[in-house]
Amino acid sequence: MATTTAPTFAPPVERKRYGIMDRLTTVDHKKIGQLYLNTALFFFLFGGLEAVIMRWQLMTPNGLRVSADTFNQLFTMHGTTMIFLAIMPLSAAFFNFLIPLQIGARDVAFPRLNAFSYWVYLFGGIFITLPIFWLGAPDGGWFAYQPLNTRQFSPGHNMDFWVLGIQILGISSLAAAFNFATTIINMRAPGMTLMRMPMFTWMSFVVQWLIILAFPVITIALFFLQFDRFFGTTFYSLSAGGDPLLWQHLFWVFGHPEVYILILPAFGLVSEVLPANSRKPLFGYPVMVYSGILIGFLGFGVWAHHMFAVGMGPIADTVFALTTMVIAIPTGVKILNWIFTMWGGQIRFTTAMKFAIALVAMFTIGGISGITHASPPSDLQQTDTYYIVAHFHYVLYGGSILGIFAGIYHYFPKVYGRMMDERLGNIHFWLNFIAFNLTFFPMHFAGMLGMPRRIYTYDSGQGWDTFNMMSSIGAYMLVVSTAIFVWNFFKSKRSGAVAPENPWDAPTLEWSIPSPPPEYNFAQIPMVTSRYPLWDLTHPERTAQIPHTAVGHADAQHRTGEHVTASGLHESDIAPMHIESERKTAEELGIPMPHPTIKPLWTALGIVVMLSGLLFLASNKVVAFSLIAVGAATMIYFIYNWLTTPVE
Amino acid sequence: MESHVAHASHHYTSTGLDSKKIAIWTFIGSECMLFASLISTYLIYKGRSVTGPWPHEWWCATTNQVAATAAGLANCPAGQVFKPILNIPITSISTFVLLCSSLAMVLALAAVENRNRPIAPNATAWQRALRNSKLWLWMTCIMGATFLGFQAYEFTSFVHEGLSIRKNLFGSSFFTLTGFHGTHVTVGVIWLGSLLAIDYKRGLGPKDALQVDIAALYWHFVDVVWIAIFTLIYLIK
Amino acid sequence: MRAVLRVASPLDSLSPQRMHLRLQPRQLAALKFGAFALLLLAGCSEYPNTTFNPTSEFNRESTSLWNTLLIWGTIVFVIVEAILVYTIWKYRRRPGPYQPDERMLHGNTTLEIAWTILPAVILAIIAVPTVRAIFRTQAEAPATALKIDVIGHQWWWEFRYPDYGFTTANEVYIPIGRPVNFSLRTVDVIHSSWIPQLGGKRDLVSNRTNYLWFTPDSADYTVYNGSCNEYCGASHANMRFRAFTLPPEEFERWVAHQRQPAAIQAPATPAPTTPASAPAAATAPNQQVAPRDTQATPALPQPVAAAYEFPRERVPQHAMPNTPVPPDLTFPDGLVGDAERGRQIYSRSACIGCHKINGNPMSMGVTGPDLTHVGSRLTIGSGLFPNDTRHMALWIKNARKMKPLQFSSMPTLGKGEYDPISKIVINQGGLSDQEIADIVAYLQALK
Amino acid sequence: MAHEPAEHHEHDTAPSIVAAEAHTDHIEHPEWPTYWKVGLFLTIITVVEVWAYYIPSFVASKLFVPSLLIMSAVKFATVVMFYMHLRYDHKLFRALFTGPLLIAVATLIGLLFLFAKIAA
Ligand code: HEA
Ligand code: HEA
Ligand code: CUA
Ligand SMILES: [Cu+2]
Repeated sequence: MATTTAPTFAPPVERKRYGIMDRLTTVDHKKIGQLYLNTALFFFLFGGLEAVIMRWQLMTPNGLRVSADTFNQLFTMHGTTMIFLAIMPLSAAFFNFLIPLQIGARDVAFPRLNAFSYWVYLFGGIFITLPIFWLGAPDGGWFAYQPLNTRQFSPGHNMDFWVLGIQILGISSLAAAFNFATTIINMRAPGMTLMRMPMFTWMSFVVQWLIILAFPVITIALFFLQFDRFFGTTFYSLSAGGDPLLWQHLFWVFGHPEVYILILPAFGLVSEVLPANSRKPLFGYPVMVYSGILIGFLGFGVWAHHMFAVGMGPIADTVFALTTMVIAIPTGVKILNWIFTMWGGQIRFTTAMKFAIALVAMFTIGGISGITHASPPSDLQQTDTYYIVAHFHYVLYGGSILGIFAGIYHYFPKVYGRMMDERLGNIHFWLNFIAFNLTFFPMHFAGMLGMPRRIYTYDSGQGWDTFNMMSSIGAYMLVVSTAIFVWNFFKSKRSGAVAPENPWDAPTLEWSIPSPPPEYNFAQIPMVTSRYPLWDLTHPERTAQIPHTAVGHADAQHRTGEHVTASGLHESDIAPMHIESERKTAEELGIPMPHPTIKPLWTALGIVVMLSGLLFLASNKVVAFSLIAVGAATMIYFIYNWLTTPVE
Repeated sequence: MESHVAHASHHYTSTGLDSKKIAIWTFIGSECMLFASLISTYLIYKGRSVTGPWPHEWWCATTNQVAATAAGLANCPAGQVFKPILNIPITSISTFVLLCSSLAMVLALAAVENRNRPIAPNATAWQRALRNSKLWLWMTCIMGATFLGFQAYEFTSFVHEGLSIRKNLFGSSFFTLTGFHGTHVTVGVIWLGSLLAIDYKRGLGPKDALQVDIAALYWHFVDVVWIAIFTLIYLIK
Repeated sequence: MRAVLRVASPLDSLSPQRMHLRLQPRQLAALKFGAFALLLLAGCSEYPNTTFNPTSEFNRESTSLWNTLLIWGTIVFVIVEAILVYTIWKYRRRPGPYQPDERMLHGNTTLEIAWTILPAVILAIIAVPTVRAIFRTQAEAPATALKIDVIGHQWWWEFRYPDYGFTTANEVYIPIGRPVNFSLRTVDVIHSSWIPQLGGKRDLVSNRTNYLWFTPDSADYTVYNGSCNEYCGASHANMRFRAFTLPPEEFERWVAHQRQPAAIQAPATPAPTTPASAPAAATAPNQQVAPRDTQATPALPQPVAAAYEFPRERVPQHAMPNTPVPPDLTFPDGLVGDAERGRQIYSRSACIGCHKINGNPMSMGVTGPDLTHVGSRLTIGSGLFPNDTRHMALWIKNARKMKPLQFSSMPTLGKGEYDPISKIVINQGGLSDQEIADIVAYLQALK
Repeated sequence: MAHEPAEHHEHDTAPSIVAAEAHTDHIEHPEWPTYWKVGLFLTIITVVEVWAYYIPSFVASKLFVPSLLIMSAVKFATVVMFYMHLRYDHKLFRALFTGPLLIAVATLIGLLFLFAKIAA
């Protein structure tokens, strides 16, 4: 049904396969995006599997299916995997694929740095995940409170993997963030003013800043822990008078912005899906932009709401309670603006649309439960219980994951040139929707009826049995629905209906070029004259009320002046807003493309090898130092090569 | 980050600015948070160590007494008295050196930017010197290295005075903070060194100004961080 | 016998309400909450750890806040979802021409301002009681408050009564109607104590001391379950405790008894694993205090109190643990131990290195739970197993297989048993089953 | 792009940075005459700071800490404005630096409050 409304443009082109070497050396943001997507989906399944094993253990009271030790590794790795290896990279997949297309660029600002980010992520992900296979995985919880994770109380290697792993993943996120922030500021097509950027690009822009400002803090907190564990410093040491709250504050200064890093990209995707399928512009675009910025900004002032039970005193509690509550306002604005985007439109219930609507409905629940523990005295009854687990799964799964599913169904045609199977999609959605609520809604009750989180076992007769049984059954259903999605994904990739440029009749630039886009994206960079350039061509009546300016032309004229030509952009490179159907190669069009290179991969590998040397510091100095030396040498050598060879 | 080979404004950009310069500024923004975390940690742990030595106070190892002056520890057995760790005169000098290196750095940049401007035949030696990018890059590197030398001296003498990174909270947070800054300076020196190499190889001209500018921004930032550290950690008791 | 009579007497089986009449007038307000509690009693037995049944002024604060939040949350939820559902229903795709609603096409300032203001108003409404409750719940504790030091250990709880100078483990007794002021510390990692029906959580933060106080004015004469809520390592899930709330004069009797040094009681009928099965007579009759070593304990009140044991019929089902014992662990039934022999064996074996028994000069350890009156306790292993001869024997023999532990905690003591942590079979210093039986007899006798 | 109703003109370019002039790569930076004055200024402040440190009475006084903070803030700002050219460069760079700096300082102050390093 999806293709029905879509005016089919060019005859579909078979998307060309590319080989392993091509994958290893690519600097094309679209291919890197796909790498991110596949890797992150794998890790999502992995994290989900860990979750399901937990649910299997908790299905009945006094369960004996997994040991305490295993369970502690499971929830630690489940949380870590889902947050750092699944959702963030899934968002990164969309940053990579969409941002350049949405702003009318031919690539990101630093293509090779982009590849580097991916490889660091991949190796970091493998590094932190491997130990679960010999049950030596991190076991300190995803926020690794101190002093529990100092050598004194966690002598094994488990948390070493966590400290180093998160450190590595931080490098990846930061490198990517500098890259995308620069790209969005600097690579926009003529006339693509900030207030014309698609909402996904906007939310991504905010997220890049959250990463740029939040990750350094966790980096430092991790360095302290790293130094404590490996070099015997005293930051979190009990005997030296270290203060466990230092870690908690540093972690949550990062941690809360982090949760908005997880949700805002999903918000962005939904803001793309809803207008396209309601055939209406996004309701109150400027407010959506400002509320996004506001959420990000306020996100830096609420961190201690994770610490209401540590005894910060009434004043701090009050301050953080109030700042936390304030965030409900911009978020609420978003929710209602989404609803009113659909109001008066003509809604087409594609699978993507269903997921988007589900996000609006489900995130609201999670948000409201969030408000209930924004109130410290009430939170004292909720913190560290399953009520919290319910809250954050409603925002993380009901928010981030549903939004990302919406994004995948919506953009699959653009990425792979084929439509996803809507029938299977429909089944996936409904099963997932029911299972999700069956899994996580009972957790509200379990929590308010006194069930602590992070317990591998609980006694019978505590009034929790029924709720846990429900959650577990729900989790099993989630496996089924997710499996259906996986099946759909691969099936459609292979044999889905061939996709036109713009199957959803959407308004933004990425839909004005073939699916999948050619390596250079835009043969001619379009001059943007409004927020919905494509609807200006296909449905003028929808955008009539929206400001249009000649800035596109003016700006382009200005650029095609002597200065720009000198800087390699010719008149022929810019053209009024248009639809590109035929695909030529970059050579035919004479568009310079960045050379593929393996250097970023080796650099990333060097870094990971170097850090993994620390693991042997205690046991075997020789191995330790040789690993560090080899890693460092590799890294330095390839960075040097990298910096001394031109991009194109 | 990206290639240093000059194709600065090769790409069409929406701001007309070069992406590398924007990137370095976002990076510097990030560094603000990095050093904010380090400095807050130092200040939070200030005065919370369970044993000495202390930054500004005298400490008696046997009685674990702390006093503002040596006189305060009159009853402390000889050899057990630890004097205040921080050495203001030395650090003041190294601070001054780092400040001067920033001056040298801007002059280096100016020299690169003006490389192609003809020098008046009657120009004084000083005016000619001002146009010599190598000279100023050298100056910057040397002063940076000098600063590092001072820091190396500082660290070793502190260790001799009984403050190691494992000794107490002060030791851990102090060495980590100043160590991070020192690492930044080291990276800066290497970076400037590579520019110097290019300058010798093919001479840095206006088309390289941007690269030098970026290195300079990094260098100055490391300098301003030290300005904050010097006041907050060394001077304020 | 007096003790037994009193325990059985109707006076004490009174519902909390009656007792309120003996409380200060300010407590009268609590009456209706007591009634509320009664109404919920059924619910309570079904949901023993519910947070919806406040039994202290502290919890009434948080519960009333919760109610406010729940009401407003529900209102918001209903409104938002209603608009959402209506919208997607009304504007679902229908055949026929489509012309977008002009007024709603790309935004509507008045509406957007409206739904910026409304949430702000709602938030203001919930912010006011929030702030008030924050300051109320963190006010100074009254001087009259009963002081209890809570000390967290991986993975058990130590409770000290500084006013009375004695220590218990994993079982805290609280007089109904009197403010209790907990000061919370930990000797290792962070823990968090929580008795859902009595008060909110407060973390036990390393290198810090936290405070939490409340008045269980409408608590029942019963046992509540408590738990550790901050992840603290392998046995975080097994770090449970019990809170006994009892009428003040009963509390005084318990205190008087706890202050006395341990004395071997006439062997009691083995503590039943199921409540209400044993008669209250479980407490030993005509118990005499050994006049020797009243050493550390402060002067005793007159008259010397009889051994006190919490009335079994008041121990609810949910307070009795059902943790399964690993099937491979065995202890020969019918092996009768001798308390006196047990005392000697205990006093010369590893036990004394960690445990303290007031009245046994050999047993001065401090790293493990205080065992002075261990015989009178309801559970062992930090609320994990019922305190009966069988479980205690199994525990002494194979603690490390009954609960995930660590090097520094309760070792495997059974001779020839495999220790899963040190990964060796215990021979030297290992105890035979008979020796264990004797020790159990001794400990069980320490009422 | 058919319609360009005049009334909408430039309606939405609020925080647009496209309007920026393109030739920013060649903006004029100051020269030696400015730079040596700045250097001198910085040196003087540093001298004053250290000097203040050695006056016990002043160190004891309430003014000590604030005055030192102000002095170093001035130094900080001077370097950033003149040596890092924020005074002359594109306004975008100013935003890119001051935004994060403010958040960083706010976080630092917040943490010091939370650890009772500043009287709350
Ligand atoms: C996607 C991630 C995400 C998001 C978006 C949020 C959003 C919010 N979170 Fe959540 N949170 C987490 C992820 C997230 N959280 C995680 C992972 C944890 C646990 C970490 C751990 O301990 O492991 C956590 C924990 C957590 C805590 C600590 C609980 C505890 O441990 O004791 C608190 C306390 O204040 C909190 C509050 C909030 C609030 C107020 C919001 C707000 O942003 C929500 C705002 C949205 C709405 C309110 C709904 C829409 C608004 C309207 C319809 C307008 C009208 C509404 C009102 C007037 C109420 N969260
Ligand atoms: C975005 C983040 C995210 C997501 C999506 C999820 C998804 C799920 N989570 Fe959770 N969770 C967290 C983030 C997330 N979680 C975090 C941060 C914590 C805190 C950790 C901590 O305390 O440290 C946590 C903790 C947590 C707990 C509490 C553990 C404890 O405190 O003891 C539980 C318990 O039930 C749970 C369950 C689940 C379940 C059932 C899912 C399900 O939705 C999973 C659904 C996914 C799948 C079912 C995929 C698997 C499918 C297959 C394997 C099919 C394979 C088929 C093919 C390969 C063809 N999670
Ligand atoms: Cu103690 Cu969890
Ligand atoms: Cu939060």
